Amino acid sequence: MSSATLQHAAFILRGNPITAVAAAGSTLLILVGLFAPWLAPYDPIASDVANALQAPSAAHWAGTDQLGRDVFSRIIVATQLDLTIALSAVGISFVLGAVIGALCGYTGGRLDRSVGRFVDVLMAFPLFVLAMAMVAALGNRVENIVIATAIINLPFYIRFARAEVNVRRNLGWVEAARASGESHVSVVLRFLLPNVLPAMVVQMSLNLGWAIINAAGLSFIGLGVKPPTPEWGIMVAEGARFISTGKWWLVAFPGLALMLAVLCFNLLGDGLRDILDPRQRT
Amino acid sequence: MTQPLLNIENLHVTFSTRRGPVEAVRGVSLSLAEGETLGIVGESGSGKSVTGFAVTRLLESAGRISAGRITFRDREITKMTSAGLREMHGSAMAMIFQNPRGALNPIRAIGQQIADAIMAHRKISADDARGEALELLRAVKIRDPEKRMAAYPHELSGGMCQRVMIAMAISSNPALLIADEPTTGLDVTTQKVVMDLLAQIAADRGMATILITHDLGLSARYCRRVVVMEQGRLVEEAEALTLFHSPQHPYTKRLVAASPTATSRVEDLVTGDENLLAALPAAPLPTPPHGTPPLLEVRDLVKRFDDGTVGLKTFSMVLAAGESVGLVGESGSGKSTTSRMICRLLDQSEGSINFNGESISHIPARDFHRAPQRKDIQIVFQDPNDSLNPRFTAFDCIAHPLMRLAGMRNGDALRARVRECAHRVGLPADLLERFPHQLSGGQKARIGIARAIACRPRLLVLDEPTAALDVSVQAVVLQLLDKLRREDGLAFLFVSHDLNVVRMMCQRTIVLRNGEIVEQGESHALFDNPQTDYTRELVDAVPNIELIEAAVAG
Amino acid sequence: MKLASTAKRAARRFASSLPALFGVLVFTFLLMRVLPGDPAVFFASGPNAGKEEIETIRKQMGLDKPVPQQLVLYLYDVGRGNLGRSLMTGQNVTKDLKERLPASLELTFSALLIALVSAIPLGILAALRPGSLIDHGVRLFCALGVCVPTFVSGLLLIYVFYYLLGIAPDPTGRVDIFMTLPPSHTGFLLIDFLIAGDFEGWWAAFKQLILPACTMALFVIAPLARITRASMLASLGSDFVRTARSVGLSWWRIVVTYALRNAILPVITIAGIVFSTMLGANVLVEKVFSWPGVASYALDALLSSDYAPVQGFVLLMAFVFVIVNLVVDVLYGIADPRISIG
Amino acid sequence: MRLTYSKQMLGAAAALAFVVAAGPLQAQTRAETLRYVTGASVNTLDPNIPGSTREAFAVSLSTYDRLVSFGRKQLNGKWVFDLDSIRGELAESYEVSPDGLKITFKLRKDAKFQDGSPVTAEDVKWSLDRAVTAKILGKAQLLTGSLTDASQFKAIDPLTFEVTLPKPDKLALPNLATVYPIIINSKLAKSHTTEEDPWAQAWLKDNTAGSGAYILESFKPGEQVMLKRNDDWNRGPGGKQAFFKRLILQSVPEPATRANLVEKGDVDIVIDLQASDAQSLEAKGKLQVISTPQYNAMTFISMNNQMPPFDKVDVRRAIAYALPYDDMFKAALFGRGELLTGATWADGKPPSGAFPIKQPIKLDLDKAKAYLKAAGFPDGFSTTFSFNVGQSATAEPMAALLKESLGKIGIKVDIQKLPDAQMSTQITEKKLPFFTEGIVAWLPSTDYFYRNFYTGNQRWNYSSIDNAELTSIAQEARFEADKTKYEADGVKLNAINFDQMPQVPLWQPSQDAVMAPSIAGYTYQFHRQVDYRDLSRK
Repeated sequence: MSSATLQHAAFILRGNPITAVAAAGSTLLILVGLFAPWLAPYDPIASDVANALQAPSAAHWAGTDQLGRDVFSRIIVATQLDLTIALSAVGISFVLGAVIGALCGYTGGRLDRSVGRFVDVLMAFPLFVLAMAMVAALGNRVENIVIATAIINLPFYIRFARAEVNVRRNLGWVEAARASGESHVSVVLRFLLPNVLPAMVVQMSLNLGWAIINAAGLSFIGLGVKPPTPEWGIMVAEGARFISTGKWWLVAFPGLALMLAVLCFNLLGDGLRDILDPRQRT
Repeated sequence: MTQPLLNIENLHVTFSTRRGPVEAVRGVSLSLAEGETLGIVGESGSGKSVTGFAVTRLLESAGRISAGRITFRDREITKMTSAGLREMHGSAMAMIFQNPRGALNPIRAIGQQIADAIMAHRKISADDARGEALELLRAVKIRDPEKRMAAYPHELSGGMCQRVMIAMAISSNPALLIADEPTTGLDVTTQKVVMDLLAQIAADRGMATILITHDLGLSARYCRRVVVMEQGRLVEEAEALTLFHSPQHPYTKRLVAASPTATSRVEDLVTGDENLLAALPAAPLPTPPHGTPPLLEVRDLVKRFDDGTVGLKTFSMVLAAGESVGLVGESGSGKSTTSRMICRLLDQSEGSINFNGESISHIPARDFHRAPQRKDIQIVFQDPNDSLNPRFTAFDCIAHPLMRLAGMRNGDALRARVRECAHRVGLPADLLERFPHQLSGGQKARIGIARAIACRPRLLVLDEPTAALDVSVQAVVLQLLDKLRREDGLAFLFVSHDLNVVRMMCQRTIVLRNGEIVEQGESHALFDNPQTDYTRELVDAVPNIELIEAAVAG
Repeated sequence: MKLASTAKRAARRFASSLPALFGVLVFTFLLMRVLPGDPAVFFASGPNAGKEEIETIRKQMGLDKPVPQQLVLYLYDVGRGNLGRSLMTGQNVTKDLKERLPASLELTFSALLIALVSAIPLGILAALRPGSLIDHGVRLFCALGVCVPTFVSGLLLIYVFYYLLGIAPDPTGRVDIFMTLPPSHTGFLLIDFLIAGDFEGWWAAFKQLILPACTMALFVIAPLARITRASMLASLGSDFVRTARSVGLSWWRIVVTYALRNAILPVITIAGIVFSTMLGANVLVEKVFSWPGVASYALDALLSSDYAPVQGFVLLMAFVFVIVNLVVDVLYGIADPRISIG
Repeated sequence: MRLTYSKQMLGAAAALAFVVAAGPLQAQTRAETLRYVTGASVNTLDPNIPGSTREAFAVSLSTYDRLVSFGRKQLNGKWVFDLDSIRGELAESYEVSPDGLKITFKLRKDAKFQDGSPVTAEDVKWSLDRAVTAKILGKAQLLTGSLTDASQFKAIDPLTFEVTLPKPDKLALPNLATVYPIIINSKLAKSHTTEEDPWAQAWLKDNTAGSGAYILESFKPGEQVMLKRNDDWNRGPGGKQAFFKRLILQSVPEPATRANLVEKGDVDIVIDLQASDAQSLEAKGKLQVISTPQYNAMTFISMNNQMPPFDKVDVRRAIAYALPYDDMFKAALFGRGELLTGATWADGKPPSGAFPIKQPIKLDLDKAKAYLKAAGFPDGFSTTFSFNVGQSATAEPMAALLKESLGKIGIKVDIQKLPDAQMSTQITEKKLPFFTEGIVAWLPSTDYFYRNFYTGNQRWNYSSIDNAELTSIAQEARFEADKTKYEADGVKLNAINFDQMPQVPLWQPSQDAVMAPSIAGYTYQFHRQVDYRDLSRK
């Protein structure tokens, strides 16, 4: 990041308080995720059936669940897992998609066509059902949720990177790099990719929220992470069963956490896009 | 003629940017009589286009008129409401823009667009409007106007689009036409046709015209009076010929000197102390010892693309060490394709390229980065904005080939070498840490050249190296290039569409058209006495001051 | 001539998507075989099912043959339009899907319509005043829409509008159970009721549809509004809009005829993508609202390792995806004269 | 919604100068209609088709008749089916020969199929032949009552039908009252047979050919079924027809929505609610909640007795003493049901020969540790505990508590949530070491439970226990006619079971039937579904 970019970012943030708040929120989330075990007031998996389903109180800020576990602590600790799932899923598709897409966009030809076919096949799938099927086939472990989420995201990253590289492949500085003795591969990896990354980071940030929602959806149909691990989606899905019985805190608080996280990532992505979009630069 | 058609008094235009307000026009005063033609000439950033947009109140949202008064006939434009402006646009004054294709709605038939413009000012039926649109297409000399009515912009050439734009602009008979760089980006032959048409229509209909351009020659040819702008100020105003023969303001003097004409010499482009070539002896034409092979020998080069189109039908040439050869042609002639194949950035379909007696055409472009000849053949790219990696500093850009091709490692030696290169191209050392977007166009062009000469190549391919630069910057860069050539004995393959530049810079010239060589020969002879119609047409289309003088005198 | 070229392009596009369909078919088939559940065992889990019964089902499903042979048989069947039999409903999958697809389509179309009707004006408003309060408001609204999982928003809508307020009808399918169904022409209840001239029925079906459609729409307003805003901004800042202003066209004509018509092109593309994504992704909405659509059908089948319906569903979705892309292409071809050249 | 709608209509009608026609008429129709929602759906009209759901069974009970049916009795003030009282349905009377080898049925003279043709012994013969011959579910069930071959069935005359048994079997007659041996209109069915399908399985899946209390109106597999009353049917208690003129059965997968529907009065009766919803609806007191412990069912935690470390009996015992039964019961079922632990057996002997029986086990970590030490695992071990997705609502909290509690004696548990099909596959392949499941016996006698769930290398022997003594006693008890001896066998079986602890019984969950206050006649049935013929509106 050059100082001019930072300056531009500062300019955008000033004119865009929402993005600033979102950036702060995202940072806070990541901090909470990192220090969750120390922040949680109670053991998130210690049961206390005698105190099950207590409404929020001074002792339990977000009430207790069916097993008397402290909902607030579970939400805090869940941050870690949810962020891990979202970040690693998006990270995998980001890295793979960027490399594959960039190579295709640069070389064109047979590689591009065959990858294009593969992407077509993936895109033609009903994606959520594909994710479900993969988790069901591989078993509902965190790794598999991550893999499934990553795979259904992959086509978008490939296409995105491909398009971004494609418009740049004939620019002067790319040819100049070739004339300066770079091979095609290193032109793609060392020259084109770094230039495409900022735009893809925006995509990533928007995608993080989606990945969290997707994992929550999988939890809802019973293909989420294993109990008793706290995870927002599962907590919301379980809490949803108690809506009609008036135990609102079970769905409200984890739902709020999930919403805020997704909201932060989305708004941040939106804001980042503004910062990076050359059209918005004056 | 008691009252001028347009009067601008002390106009100031301010843009708000993230670095605060920037004044683009600072106190311009002008007036224009009915039916008069006025040229506004200036380089980028001079405020000439902003002045034009301020007159029509079509400034983009970040810009506003911060002071001054513009009156059109007796109405004060600066105080008009948006309804008043709408009524005035098209009927009282109209604009013609750069990039005609982009200026037309891509998904609306052109006849319909003209009819829209007509109906915006008169209550007539759609059929009548279309009838008038058809007449207008005839007036701008579009062939088959009935058929073209339903055409979309993408189906027309750039020149055609500009004619449609002219038709739209004159559809409600405005008293003033403002043409903002109307022919920039068009081929030189098209440029002439469009400008002739515009001049004729304006004369026939008694419309006053303001021609905003960076091209002194163009303004001289089509305008009686010319004003010169620099950094938002109007520095000189005079009759066109007077301006050229006895420019008063130092800036105008520089500008006139820097504009290449048919007779200019590269040594004269820059006046005063900045002249790089003043102290340098004239270049001795290299005479290679008998029996040594030419530096570059190209035989029967052909390029066919995957989609079946032919980029180059056949091409042969010879280039001696230290020689400079120009490659001239309009867009689509195949000149860029040729230069890239010679640079080994693109594989040829057929033919051979020998460099220094050795074949390089058998090495595929994919592997050429490992070939020993890589550092001997370098290229300078057209658009300085695109030719530098946005994530590299100037230093990185220049150091990159040194590290890759000369095997230098990060260290003092590298730093010294980069500084030396920067110095040779006249780039101040304190700019080396900057990123491209923090540098001016001329500075970027210098970095591009420094990068190309860093490894001391023997052949430099110059792909329209100055096309995107202002004339005064172009002058300096051309001098720089010539100086480097003389000092290092470099050979140039100079690709350009600008005949005057090629004439100055190259001993020999090759004219390409549709992938074939039309004519080649010693530059001066070729341009003074073209052998083919095509070359003649090209030469005639260049708006040269000498020819205008001749016309005026005759 | 224009139509002919569009049709030709559509045909070519369709032909080029056939390999993708084939890929989907084979991939799904293999994926289902990787599922660790044995459908025969599952469906034999009646209170007294034994080994013999499991074998019977296995044979009935063709599971006793080696996988490659199963694949060939399956492809042969699919080629003849036979997607196999669902153990879950005991019906032919083709029949099941045919019965349920209109429900999913009707829901998705309505959701898309709601989303478009709200997203496009929002996007335009935001683009007309970039950086203003309206712009930020639209952005926040959209972001809020996508940050609530559909199953949560669905359950909340039911809780509020059905349980608490009693405005909405019970969330048990496509139409009030006491309503007489109209004769089926299109399978779309709203249309069929109209054809039958039964407005009370139409109203009942409409009320039933509105909550799930809104739930789905809420989730897709954001991408649509975002693309509308972006392309509208680009359009409004484009040279041809400046030209339009320079010849004095009216505000309305500039915004609608010039800017919006150009800006709508990318919106069409995104709407196509959104539609096919929604159709496959409304599993959760269909579940929550007991909507008898194809997605919830596939979900149930998946959880019980009932291969045929899942395979059929995925194939159908891929097919719809291809068709939607075709439609988008054709629309694009009609809306954008530049396309037909290529 | 329907109700509120009608109310609005009424209001509007009143305001508009008493236009009376529409509103009341509609309201009356609604009163004579029973609307019932379930989580799963009806997938076939013939209960014999492999893969039939319980909801499909319930429908077949109303569309078809059987020869006989169970009576009902009161258990703790609630009506439940009575295995010991069997009354005629299509049979006017039946008679068991003194040697117990022949059962003779006299058919009703007035019984007619829904197409108007009379029910004859030939139809009965064809139907029962089908049940034991065709590859359908009935076959495995009827086997448990020694009904295995078509030669056992004989039509003596049009109204007399005879069943011959190889051995006296007390489960033969009850088997004929179960879901599968429906009596089919054989003439109608035969007209839809094909070469590959001699028993018209394909046709009967989507069509009915019965004599039952309700006639099929419409059937959308996976969505809904509508039935209308068969006015000619007179085989209800006291020779009456069914009460409701119309039945509407719909599938609503979301349990919370089912609770909302019944609470709002849009639905008349629901049985498969979540425990929490049932509890809250009961607490609100607006609806009738009839909660019957499923006395023919049981939920347990099973250990694979052939797989280390659960092959050691002390490990199994350690587990049995390490589980927090009360907490699990409360968290998973909200206390709705009957715990099967926490009993005290005087002098360590089973107090009865009935099954399922309350076990004398309770949470006692010291005892658990001692057993673990005895088994050679003083520091515990690691294992995986599985349950299926469909049971998450109860199994998940239970599993979490189990994990926590076993952690205290050093057993590390990894919880695995499996989609239903995967779970059943792995159970059948005996690959799961440690899991929870539930069983139900239609004909809940002690030997039936032990034979089916604790013997042999077959799917239903969840714990894979292989105990020769238990097996032989259970087999003997099957044909034991003497009640005292049978009881003694039962006590012995219970003792072995407790000693070996192949699986830990947890509880019998309640069947919570939540219904509008106006609904009467609900009876808990062996198939754990509502028998619509029982219900009426007050």
